[in-house]
Formats: sequence, structure tokens, C-alpha cells
Amino acid sequence: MIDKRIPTLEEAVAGIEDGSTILAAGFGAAGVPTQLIHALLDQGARDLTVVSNNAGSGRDGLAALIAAGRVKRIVCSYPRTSGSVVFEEFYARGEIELELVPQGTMSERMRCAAAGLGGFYSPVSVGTKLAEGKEVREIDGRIYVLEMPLQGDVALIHAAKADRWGNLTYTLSSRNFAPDMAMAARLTIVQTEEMVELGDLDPDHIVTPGIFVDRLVHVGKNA
Amino acid sequence: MIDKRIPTLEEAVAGIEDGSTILAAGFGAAGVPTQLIHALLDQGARDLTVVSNNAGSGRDGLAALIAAGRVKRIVCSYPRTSGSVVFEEFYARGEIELELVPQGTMSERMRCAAAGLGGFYSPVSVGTKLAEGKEVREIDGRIYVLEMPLQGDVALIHAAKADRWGNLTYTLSSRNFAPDMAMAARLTIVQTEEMVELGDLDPDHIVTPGIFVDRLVHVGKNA
Amino acid sequence: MSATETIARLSRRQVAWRAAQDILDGWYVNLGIGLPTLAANFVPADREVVFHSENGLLGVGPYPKPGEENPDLINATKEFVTLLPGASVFKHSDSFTIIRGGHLDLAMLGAFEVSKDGDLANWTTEDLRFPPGVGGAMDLAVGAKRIWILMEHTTRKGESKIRNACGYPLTAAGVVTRIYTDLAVIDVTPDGLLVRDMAEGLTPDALQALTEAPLSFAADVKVLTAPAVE
Amino acid sequence: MSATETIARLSRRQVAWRAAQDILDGWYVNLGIGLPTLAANFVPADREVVFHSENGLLGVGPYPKPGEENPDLINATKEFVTLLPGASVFKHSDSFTIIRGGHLDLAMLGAFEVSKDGDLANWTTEDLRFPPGVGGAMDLAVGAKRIWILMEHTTRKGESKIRNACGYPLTAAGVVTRIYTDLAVIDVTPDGLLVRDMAEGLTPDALQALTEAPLSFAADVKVLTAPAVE
Repeated sequence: MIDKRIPTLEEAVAGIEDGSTILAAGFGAAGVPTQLIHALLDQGARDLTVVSNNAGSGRDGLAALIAAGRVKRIVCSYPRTSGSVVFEEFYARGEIELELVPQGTMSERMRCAAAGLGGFYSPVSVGTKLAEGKEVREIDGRIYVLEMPLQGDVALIHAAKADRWGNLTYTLSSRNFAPDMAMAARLTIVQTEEMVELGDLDPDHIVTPGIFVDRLVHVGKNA
Repeated sequence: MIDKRIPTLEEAVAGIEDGSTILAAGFGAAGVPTQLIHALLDQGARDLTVVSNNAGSGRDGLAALIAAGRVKRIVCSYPRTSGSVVFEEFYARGEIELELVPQGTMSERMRCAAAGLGGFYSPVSVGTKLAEGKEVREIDGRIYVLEMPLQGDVALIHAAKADRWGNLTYTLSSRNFAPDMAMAARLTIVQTEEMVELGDLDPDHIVTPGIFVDRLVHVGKNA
Repeated sequence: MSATETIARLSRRQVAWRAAQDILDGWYVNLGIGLPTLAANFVPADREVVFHSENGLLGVGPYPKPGEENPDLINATKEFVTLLPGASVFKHSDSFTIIRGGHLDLAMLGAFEVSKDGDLANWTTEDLRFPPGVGGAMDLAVGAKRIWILMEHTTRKGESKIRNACGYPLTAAGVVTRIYTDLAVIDVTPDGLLVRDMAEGLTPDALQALTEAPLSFAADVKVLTAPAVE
Repeated sequence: MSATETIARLSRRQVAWRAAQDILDGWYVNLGIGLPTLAANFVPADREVVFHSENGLLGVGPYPKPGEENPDLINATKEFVTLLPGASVFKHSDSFTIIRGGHLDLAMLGAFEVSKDGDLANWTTEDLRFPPGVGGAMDLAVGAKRIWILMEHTTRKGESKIRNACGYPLTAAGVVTRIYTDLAVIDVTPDGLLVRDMAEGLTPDALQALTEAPLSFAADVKVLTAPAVE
């Protein structure tokens, strides 16, 4: 029987290794897997590379993980937001590496890894500082840079509804990076607001098929 | 006001030019835009390149378009099916060109065009006859071939429900190539079983956002 | 009273109003942070425009009333928003398929500088006190069918932001198609910058004096005006 | 009664049954046209297996009862199917993200030939009377975590289909991990072909005589058996 449900957050993040690449879903405060990030904080893995659109806000979630000195490197498009004080302190002291990636290139590189492709040619960033060191190529009269797949060891995802096979739906803008990240990691861990019976989700409305999900923990609505 | 509804099939296919590349959705008999293909037959455009998973079956639809001598070239993964008699006759007489593409490469090349990318490296077909003439490259110890975007001039799509903005849903396996093709054509023409009011489709359940749709014609259920 | 004081400079909101008048019925539009976002308020009521947000929304509506905010519904600026009937939600890589793939009719963006060739610099001033951020700026700049820039004509120090070449790091080369400032509306054409509208009180020479890049002027240059808007 | 007549050759359905016994609980599996498709019927009842179909389905169930066919619900072989509770539907490019991206535990495919190195030839015999077709064969061959081949051990003319090198055009090189035939179950290992099961009545020498590629034999070679299945 396929049953991806895990009783506790602690068990859900068990085994995440030092040096892992963590794909952390969320855009702004929507769809952020806050409980899983706090469980990862308790779990103890170090030297992490975190892939996330932003670099944390306030003192919770990703900011807490950075504050605890556990994030070696962050891959993101927009690290600086109104509340990104922890990241900024670490960055100013040279205690965290930053790989800045155009926002669309971030999700496309994850999708590339998920789809088993070796890389793709993108017109984005051509002729800019962010293309320095990248292979440039003219195709059909337009200039592109070669972008490489971005694979995660672990993805942390927040879903609205899930069934025991790991099929997921999301609510509105909480979807954002979750489907791309869920596909692109070797181990995909999901916190869900609601756990439903197998067959309750309409096959036409499932956004992330369970094949991309490994572990599932029920955290309730005010996650 | 945005209103993509077109009263008749004839008007829906108006202006398709000779030499166009037509992306024709459908897999087996599911999701085939049969009425639109028949309207294209009446419309008269010639020297067409048709991109479709199969090469038509029986004497209707795509088979009728081929039988009328209007298809110069077909891009497909599996031209020969139990009923592909018309295609086989034309192929045997050398009256139609065939570009055979692995099935996943077909949709990925269309998505590549839709996403504004210049090409991608795929592990599929490496070392086979279908990779002859393609650039080969080793990335991270694995061999890939370079695949190029496949852009359509026109996509012909069958949807289950649509609203006047062109938002679409599909039923079960009738989805197949439709979302990829709708994104990859300069002119996307849709026949829909049901036309609903703006706002009737749940934003979380829309599969093809209206931005990818240009014309919409209501054909009813037994399309 | 000096000469510059007689120039009928538009306010920031008036620049947004002016640009919004040129958004056509049926367009799909992405609005950048700041000044461009204001333009959503000023689209003429008889035009149906679909606003896109990078985080995966089409059909973004006005801000919610206080108390009606939905934590699952924010825009790319992380503001609470609403959705209009006809809105749709999609994953991030699909959102940037829309952007990069040329499906948006227009992206309205802010800028630090624009060059005479339409080069755009709007992502970093290389202020080393802060980490750089790029967001979706480079994707939008190369992806949308039209790139319109809304900005002040000059810096606070009075230096021209419309230059022969950008001094700040590029976002993308040769992408800007039109510039709306508090002083003028300028098309970027293959033959250079062409002034379409000019604020009252300015002469071509006076506008050129405030602009580093060489300007030419349309035969029918219009007066740049906007109503008092809040 | 000749020697070959004493060999307990499996029927086609028995080969499918035998292979199905090795599908583990919880696996995601794609079944190719023909012999592999039969395996779905023989998965032990206590194992939950999710079947994938290239046209965009996970959780494919049994064939519908006559009269209950849904024209919107077919598999990659264009047969009417049903969906199990937990099934999901997705677009074609996502379906091949599942395939190419290594997300399937197993693809069970037919073959014209397999080489000692696991090369697979299953897409064309280059019969020039017919147009070639490839479908998803090449995608599945390079994408799934395991590629198991179900086929007759020899051609109708008695020639070995397990060869030193494939004579027919390749589908993919070095991808096959296990072969199920009417005579044997054979693992493709870095050290060559290793026989796990062998039909009753065969000796290692007799099996080798029917097989072009060199075989080695597991210490505990089992008897290849299957119940009478319909």
C-alpha cells in the first residue's frame, strides 16, 4: 500500500544530510513551508544550500535557519526584501554565499532537472553581469546563454490538500514554486493543510501528481 | 472587452495561410479538434506542415486533410496506427514528408518555443538513427543531443469548457498535447464543448490560461 | 521665478496616468514595482486589461478592502490583491513561459537609466552595502512584446536618466520601446529617440538640455498633460 | 519426442505473470504495448502499483465494462481504460517529464533484440513497406529507473533475440536491466548476462545454445514457472 503520510514533522525531515541542497517553496509569505523549515532547524543538518526566491524575512522560517548559521549558500532571485535583516547581516559579514539567478531562470532550471534534460539556451541575462562566465550562442539570429539544471536533494513544500498517494492541490498564489520544486528534488517533503481520502481529489484538478512526493505531514490550516 | 468567441467554424479558421505549420492536438481519438480540421479542409490552405502525435486514422479529420493533398509534411512520433491507411498511401507514393520525433521530444520542443528558449539538451535518441545530424554534447558525464524549438503558426485545440477570455479546461485524457500546443502557436484556435460565463471556472482549475488562446468556437459535446 | 519653475512637470501619479492611457483594450500587461503599479488604477474604464503577476496569476484585480485580505493571494510585490472573474493561477515556470515566451503585450517597468538604443538598467546600482537582487527584471525585459519605462526624467541631482549609454549594469540591451517621464513621452525607434509628448513650458532645446541622449521631435509633438489624480 | 519438446516454455501470458511478480508495492510503472500490458493483470493483489500512461495519466485501472467506455479516457495504446482512486491527469510535456526525468520505477517494454550490454532495439525493423514509428519508446528507454524487457527468447525462425550486438536500429544503448522470456529471467549486469530463472527441461548449455550472447548463471538458478493464467 502506498501511504506517504508521516505522523510528525520530526520524522518528516529525518535523514536530511549536511551539505544538502534544499528547495524551499513559497513566494512572499504565501506557500512557505514554515513548519518544515522549523523542523529542519531542529533536525540539525548544516552547510545547506537553499534555493528560494527570497532570503527570508523577519526572524522565523528561512531567516531562523540562516541566523543559526546553517545555510552556507543561497540561490535566489531577490534576497533583499523589507524584512531580510538576518540575511543582510550574514551577507555583509561574508558568512553566506549568494548565487543570484533571474527569477524565471530559477524555476526553469529546476524544471530542466526534473525533466531529465542537460541544459537549455535562454535569452535572459544575455550581455549582463549575470551571464558572465556562461556559454553564449547565437541560434536563429538571437543570442542565448546556456543554463544548467538545478537539482535539489530535498524539496520542502506547503500544500492545501493531499491524499495518501501524495497528490497535491494548492490555493491561489500559494502554488508559486511548489510544483516545480516538488518535481526537481530527490526527496520531496510536503506539509499539508488538509489530508483527504484517496479519490477525493478530482484527477483533472490535481496539480502535483503523487509520483513527485515522498513524505507528507498534516499541519492544519494556520500553518 | 476581451471576447474571443467566434460565431462559426468558418470564421474561426479564416486567414490560415498556405505553408503554415499547424499544431493539431489529440492523442488517439481523445481531444482531437475534428470540426476545426474539417473547417481547415474547407478553408483551403495548402502545403501545410502538420504536427500531431499520429498521422490520422480512417478517412476523417487529419486523414481527410492528407487525402486532399494539403499536407506537405508531417511531424509526428507514431504515424502508423491501425487506421492510418491514407497516410500510408501518401507515404508509399512519396507524396508526404515525415519528420519522426520521439514522443516526449515533440511536446518538449513545443514547450521550448512557447517558453522563449533557444533549444535544450535531451538524452533521448542519443546514439540512434533519430539523432543523426544533431549536435551531441557531454554534460556532467551524460551524453545529450541538442533539440530545437518547434513553433506553430496555428494550433487547433479541443477543450471541454471555455470562457470568453479563452480560459480552458479539458476532460481526462483529452488534455494530452492541447496545453503544450496552445502555448506554442502564434494563433491558437479552440473548439469547445461548453461555453461558460466569465468567472465560472475556478482559477485554480484552469489548465490553459486565456492568454494563450486567440479564437474560440462553440461546437457542443459530440464534437 | 526661474525658467524650470514654469515647466508643467507631471507628478509620479500623473506619469502613471499618462502611460495607462496608452494601454489598449484586451492587452495582457505586467506592471513592475513602484510607479508602474500605480498605472493599474488609471486604465480607462471601457478597456478590459488582464494584469499578470510573476508569482503565477493572470487577472489580478484591485487591492482587497481592509479585513478581506487572503493570505494565499498576493502579487509579485507581496501585496494582498484580489482576482477578477476570468483570473487563472499557474505554477512559476508557466508564469515565466508567459513572460519569456513573448506572450505579454506589455511590461511597464521602472528604470535607473535608459540608453538611446533602448538599453535598460533597472536592477542594480551596485551599492555594495546591500546584496543585489534581480527578481523578474531580466525575464520581463527580454520577454514582453513592448517594454515601456516609467521614471523621472532626471535624477535628484538633475542628471539625465536617458543616456547615450547606461552607466549602471544592464538589465537587457535594446529592449525599451517607449519612455514616460515627468517631462516627456519618448519612443525608442531604429532612428533614435523620438519625442511624442512634451511638458508645457518646455522647448525642444530645453528638453534636450535636460537629456544626455540626442532627441528628435515628432512633427506633431503633443503637450504632455494629465488630470489631477489621487 | 524431441529434446526441445520437453522444455516447459512459458506462454506469453505466463511471461507477463512472471514479470509482474517482481513489481514491488508502491512502484510507478509504465507498460509498453503488447506483452507488457498483460502484466497489469497479474500484479499480486496485496501490492499497490500506480500505472502511468504516456498520454498523461497516473493511476490507470482496468478496462471498463462493455458500455461504460468513456471516449475521453484512453491509454497510450488507445484502449478505453478506467482510473483508480488517486489517479491524476497532466499535460503531455509533464507526462514526459515523469518519463525522461527518472521518476518511474520501472518501464516494462517489448523488444526485437537486446544486446549483452543492455542495448535495446524495439522501435523499427526497417521494413521499408511501412513508415517508421517511434512513439515514446526512446523516452522510456532512457528515462525509467529500470527497463525490463518481455519478449520471446528466439524469433519464429529460432534465432536468438539476445545478441552480442543488436542488428536492428537501436532505441537506446545500455539501458536494459532485466529480460523476461519464455525460457529464462536474465539480469543485465556490469559483468554480462546473468541467468536467474531457467525453464524446466533446460540445461545451462541448452539455454546458451539458444542464446547468441554469452550467459553466466546464478549460483541458485531457479526454475522458471508460472501458473496457468488466462
